[in-house]
Amino acid sequence: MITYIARRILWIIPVLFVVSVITFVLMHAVPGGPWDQEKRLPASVVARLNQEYGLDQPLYAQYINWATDFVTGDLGPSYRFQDRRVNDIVADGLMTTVQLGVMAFILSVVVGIPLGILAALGHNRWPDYLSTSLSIVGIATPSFVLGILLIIVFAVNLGWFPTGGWKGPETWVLPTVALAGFPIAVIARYTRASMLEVTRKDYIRTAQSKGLQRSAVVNRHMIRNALIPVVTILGPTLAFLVTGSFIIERIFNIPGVGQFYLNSITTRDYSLLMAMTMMYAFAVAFLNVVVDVLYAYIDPRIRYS
Amino acid sequence: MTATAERPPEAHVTDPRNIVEVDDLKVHFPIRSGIFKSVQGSVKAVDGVTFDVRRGEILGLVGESGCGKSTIGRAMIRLREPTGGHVYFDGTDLGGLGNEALRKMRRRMQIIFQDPYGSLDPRMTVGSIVSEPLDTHGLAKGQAKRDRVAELLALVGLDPNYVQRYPHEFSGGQRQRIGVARALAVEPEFIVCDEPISALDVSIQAQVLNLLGDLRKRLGLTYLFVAHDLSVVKHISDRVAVMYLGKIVEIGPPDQLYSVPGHPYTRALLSAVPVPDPTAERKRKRVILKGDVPSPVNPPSGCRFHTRCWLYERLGQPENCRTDDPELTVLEGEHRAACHYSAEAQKTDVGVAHIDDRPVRHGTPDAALAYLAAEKVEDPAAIDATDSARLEAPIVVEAGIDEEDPRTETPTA
Amino acid sequence: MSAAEVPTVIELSPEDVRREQLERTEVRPAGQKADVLLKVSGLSTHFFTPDGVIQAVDDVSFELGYGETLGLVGESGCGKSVTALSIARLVPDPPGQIVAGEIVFDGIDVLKLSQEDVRKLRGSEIGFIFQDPLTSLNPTLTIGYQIGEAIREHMGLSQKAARERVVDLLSKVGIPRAADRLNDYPFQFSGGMRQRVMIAIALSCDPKLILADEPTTALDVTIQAQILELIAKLADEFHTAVLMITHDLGIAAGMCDRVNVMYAGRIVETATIDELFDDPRMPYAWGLLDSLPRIDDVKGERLRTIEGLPPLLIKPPDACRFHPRCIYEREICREDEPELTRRGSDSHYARCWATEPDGWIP
Amino acid sequence: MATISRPVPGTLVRPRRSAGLWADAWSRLRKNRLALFGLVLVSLLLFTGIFGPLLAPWPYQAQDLKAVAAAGGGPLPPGSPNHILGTDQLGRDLFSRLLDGARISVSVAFVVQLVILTLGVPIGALAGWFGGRVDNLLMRFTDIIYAFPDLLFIILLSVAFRDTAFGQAIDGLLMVFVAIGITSWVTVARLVRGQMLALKETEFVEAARAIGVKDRRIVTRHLLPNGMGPIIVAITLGIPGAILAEATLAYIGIGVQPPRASWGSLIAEGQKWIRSEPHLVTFPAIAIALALIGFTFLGDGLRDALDPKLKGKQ
Repeated sequence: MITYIARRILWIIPVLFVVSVITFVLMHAVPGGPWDQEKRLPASVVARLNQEYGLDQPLYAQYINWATDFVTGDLGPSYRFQDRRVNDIVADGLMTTVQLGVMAFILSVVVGIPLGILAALGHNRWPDYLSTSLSIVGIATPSFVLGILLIIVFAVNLGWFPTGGWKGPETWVLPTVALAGFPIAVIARYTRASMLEVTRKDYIRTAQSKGLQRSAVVNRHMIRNALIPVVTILGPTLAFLVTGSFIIERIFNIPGVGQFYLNSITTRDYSLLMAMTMMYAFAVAFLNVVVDVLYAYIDPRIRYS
Repeated sequence: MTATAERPPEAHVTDPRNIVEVDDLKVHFPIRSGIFKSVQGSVKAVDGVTFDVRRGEILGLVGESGCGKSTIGRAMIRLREPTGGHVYFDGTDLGGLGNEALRKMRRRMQIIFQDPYGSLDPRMTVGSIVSEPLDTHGLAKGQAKRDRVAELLALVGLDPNYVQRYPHEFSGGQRQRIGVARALAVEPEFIVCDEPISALDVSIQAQVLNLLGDLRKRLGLTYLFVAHDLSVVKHISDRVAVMYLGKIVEIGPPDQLYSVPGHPYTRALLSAVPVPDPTAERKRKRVILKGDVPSPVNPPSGCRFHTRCWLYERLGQPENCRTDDPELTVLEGEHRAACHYSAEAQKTDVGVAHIDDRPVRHGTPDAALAYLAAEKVEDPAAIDATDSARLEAPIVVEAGIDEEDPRTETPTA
Repeated sequence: MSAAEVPTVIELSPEDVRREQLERTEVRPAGQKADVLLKVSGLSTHFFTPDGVIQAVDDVSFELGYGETLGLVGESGCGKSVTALSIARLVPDPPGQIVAGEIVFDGIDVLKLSQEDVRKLRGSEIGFIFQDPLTSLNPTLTIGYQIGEAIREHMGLSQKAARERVVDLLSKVGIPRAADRLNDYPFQFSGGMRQRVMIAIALSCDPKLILADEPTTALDVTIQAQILELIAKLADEFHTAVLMITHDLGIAAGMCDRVNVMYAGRIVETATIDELFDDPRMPYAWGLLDSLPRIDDVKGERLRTIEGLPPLLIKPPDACRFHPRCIYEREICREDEPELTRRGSDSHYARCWATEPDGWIP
Repeated sequence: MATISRPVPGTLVRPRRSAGLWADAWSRLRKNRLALFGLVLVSLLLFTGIFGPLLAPWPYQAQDLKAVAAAGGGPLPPGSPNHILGTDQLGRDLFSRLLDGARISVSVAFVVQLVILTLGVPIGALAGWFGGRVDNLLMRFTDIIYAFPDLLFIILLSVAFRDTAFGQAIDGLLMVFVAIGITSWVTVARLVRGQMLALKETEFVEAARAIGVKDRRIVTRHLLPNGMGPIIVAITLGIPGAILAEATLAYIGIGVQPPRASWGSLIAEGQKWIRSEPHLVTFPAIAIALALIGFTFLGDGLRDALDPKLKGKQ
């Protein structure tokens, strides 16, 4: 088990390396640079800036410079916001984005899994239909649409929540719900299917043959086994929450890091873009490891092999 | 064979009476684990096995699951690559054949599988399944191919009108017949029957067993009959080999092997088989082996059976059982066993006692047989490959392979 | 019992009504009442599928005495497993439903019990051993937990006492170092050991009856011998009755006192084990016995087989269900279904026109 | 012609003649009402995507300025004369623009799945068939692609390449399609690989090898047809993701450029008018929802209909 975790964690390093190389090369391969802005700068100025930021060096040297800095924790200067370091920009928004992601994740698990379980237990009766309808709505509504709808109904019409910002619990509700809508639906559907699958297993018949109460059969025998496959989709769910949050940040005017990503691409803010990409890639890779470890924790067959 | 010409001549001299010779065959499967997925050991599925299969015989191969019997069967027709040793088919070292030569060789050796569900492609019609070997080796085309497919289906006792149907429309026994027809399509000389009846129901097992016996008589086939059921193997085989943990521990003609087994494992197996006879069941002397079969990754030292051997215990745990791996040695004639104490094993009556006083054969009572004879009702046991009248009676093949019938274009379309 | 007393979903045909009117007491000799642990009469369990009604078990009656081992023998799909599941009312519903019959277990009419009362019966009075010990054990719970579960549920023992009982059971079923293995998971055991765990679960509350559904089919012969011996030994020790469901006549011969042979949802012959083997009275039973290759066979002999396939239970054959495969059949076999009638002794009954006293095969 | 055994009396297991597994699957699908509903929605989408311009009362970019001016300068509400679903503030007919959006969504569905098929199926098949090092390499590569946050990678690709020669040679929209395809083929490659690995071990493939069937024929004749079901399901269920990704990108202004209309960009434009003219958001949102529901239901239905677990058992 420990070798397994070690292997998975070690594997993140080459993944990040390849991701960084690909992004770095892609970014530099395309025309344009950080200095191409509304007004054209004189060539001499561009040359001076390039020299100052080391952009006149060969690509591999630039990469090595960047990588050395990255490993030591220096994300470099921002090209766009010339008075700020990328570290500061990231530090400002990161916690907000993480908080949004974590809250949405908890919400999708806490709502999605019980919804799926209820649907399976009330198979082909009203709990099933209710839960299935809810998840259809969740799947069919893109997060930006859900965000807009939530703002219109609950912020504008009902006035229960503010339309945006990130200044306290009442501002957190709508963005979290908007971000969690889709994952809730996916998790609920998956849990339902998994529960129905488990219902047909031989060991459930064994549990029934022992004369256990229905609640014991459901709680101890069905749910735990049904959740094993559900854990596998938590990885993609987390990835969705991580990458999907920027659009919610945009709609709700949340000062997270997501907004910088799009900007950094269009403005060729190399160091900021690299920092953002690495952060996202690390988050996705690391969360996948966490999910796999969780998987092993739930399923003893993996834990012990 | 051109492929063999490229290789240095082999020291091995083959006996023309043998169709297959297996020489010190080993098949190991690597196990990978750890941080870098390195090879940590290997499952020694087959670990140094030597035997021959004579032309025209049925060699039964018995053993419990995981003993390597199916792996041997597959390695003998090179569906598994051996880790060591050689398989000579009609004098040719199969290991030395290139792809094309091996492909050609496949016309001469075939396999029938255990699982009647998994061994037929669910997306192909029966016609395409049976004609695939014909296409592969260019044996027949057009009408000739359709005739041949119909003939093969009739041969295994299936209605030739079923060519357009899919495997899932058939029962297990019928599917197994389709598998037999496919194997027979290339007119092979040697067939590996890998537990061909163990997935079938009792009454169907007998049908397929009879079919295999009849076909062998009629077509002069040679079988390696792999099974875990000792009674089935005894019923059909000319010689029987018993496997334990990757090794052959005893081999010989069934009369000797079943009445005076020279290996304590064979005796234990015999004593474990439930006999459909309450009197014999009550009388028999049994040994019940302790524990499970050890892992083929780290087989026990010396004799592999000594960890579970009742004779080893009875003889006071002799040291050479733990240190020396016994070779197959001749007991009498063709009967060989790999046990240091086979003489002691043969002296006991463990496991075989029930055979002695069995004069009665249960089943259809005499009155019923007399009734059948008087009424001239066909008795299923009377149908035989040697029944010439039956052999000559043609099967009337109706629509389905008729050229003029619009419903049937090429079955392989 | 009249048709009105049982929850029927299908309408009874005149033929069914006629069958209902037959006296059940004739089927079984009188005077065994006190010893009868389980009495199944006229049990019919059907599955209502989109393709039609599968009559998996149809009008099955038998009795099982205290401490007796009764065999239920037949090929796959003949309804033997469904019979066992019906006794504990474990037939999956939907699509399965017990549509008729009466099951009296230890004086209790099982089919009249509430769900809650049947639950209390299961595990405590009736234990189950299933065919595949790998899939029948929960992969994510320790075996100690899985054995202890029923004990805590039914016997109300303390955590500690329950644990002791589990260790005791595990050593009884022959698991070495039982106390150390409580926290192991099923996948850490071999097939034979898993089946021992299943037996421990079945025995955990000293049941009066164990329903063993092909308990050794998934195991190797040497392991099968271990398990069969264990079941026989423990059944004796605990004075537990066993309903042994198997397709293997050899196992029945070695384990059972009496046997019921099932075909296409019906019991076609019931006899003591010796009667069945020495003087079977039903062509299907002859065929089964004939088609077994035997260790004492003369080599090269053809086996006498039963031709054809077992029927689909969506539309079983009319009259005698075996007649399409029977080489002894006559017109009456196609027209009228024979009853289980007495042959030779009080314990031997068969369902066949040909072997009736006035039949064409004496 | 000689025979040994007589044809086995007794019936086939299935009394009715069936025309093969595809026909079986179709008959199962037909019984599934949700799947049929999905099929209807998908057909509707395909139809409007292909024949949209013929059905549209107006060209998608045409501005009915007179009508807008008459209505006071704002968007027309639904039910206006000549504009069944109303117009935007530039007087462009919403219904016609939705039809254009359908065309874009259909193209996403097709182009992306085409990329996935051409990349994912062969690569997965190769890895599964050859195993060993090829397989290892591919699997490590897919691990890396998995680690790319896909939506961001799509943005990076489509924005970064917008200004290159390649990006200008092809439509910006096509660039988005290709980018979505590049990030999503790995799922199918993994699936195909898994299918291959499983099928390679089946006895019917072993039987084919024993007969001497050539590798290429085994792949085309046995492996691919049998692996087809799950691939079709994965592709169908992958389409909603692609449509959603395109709509999301269009919403933030990447990909489709005005005056063309994607459902995502329609929502972005309509958002400004949401208080007075909510239909500018709700109609495109309903269109997206129907498309997503259609493919999801159809995919679910296909999965049930093609589920190999139901096969072989009665």
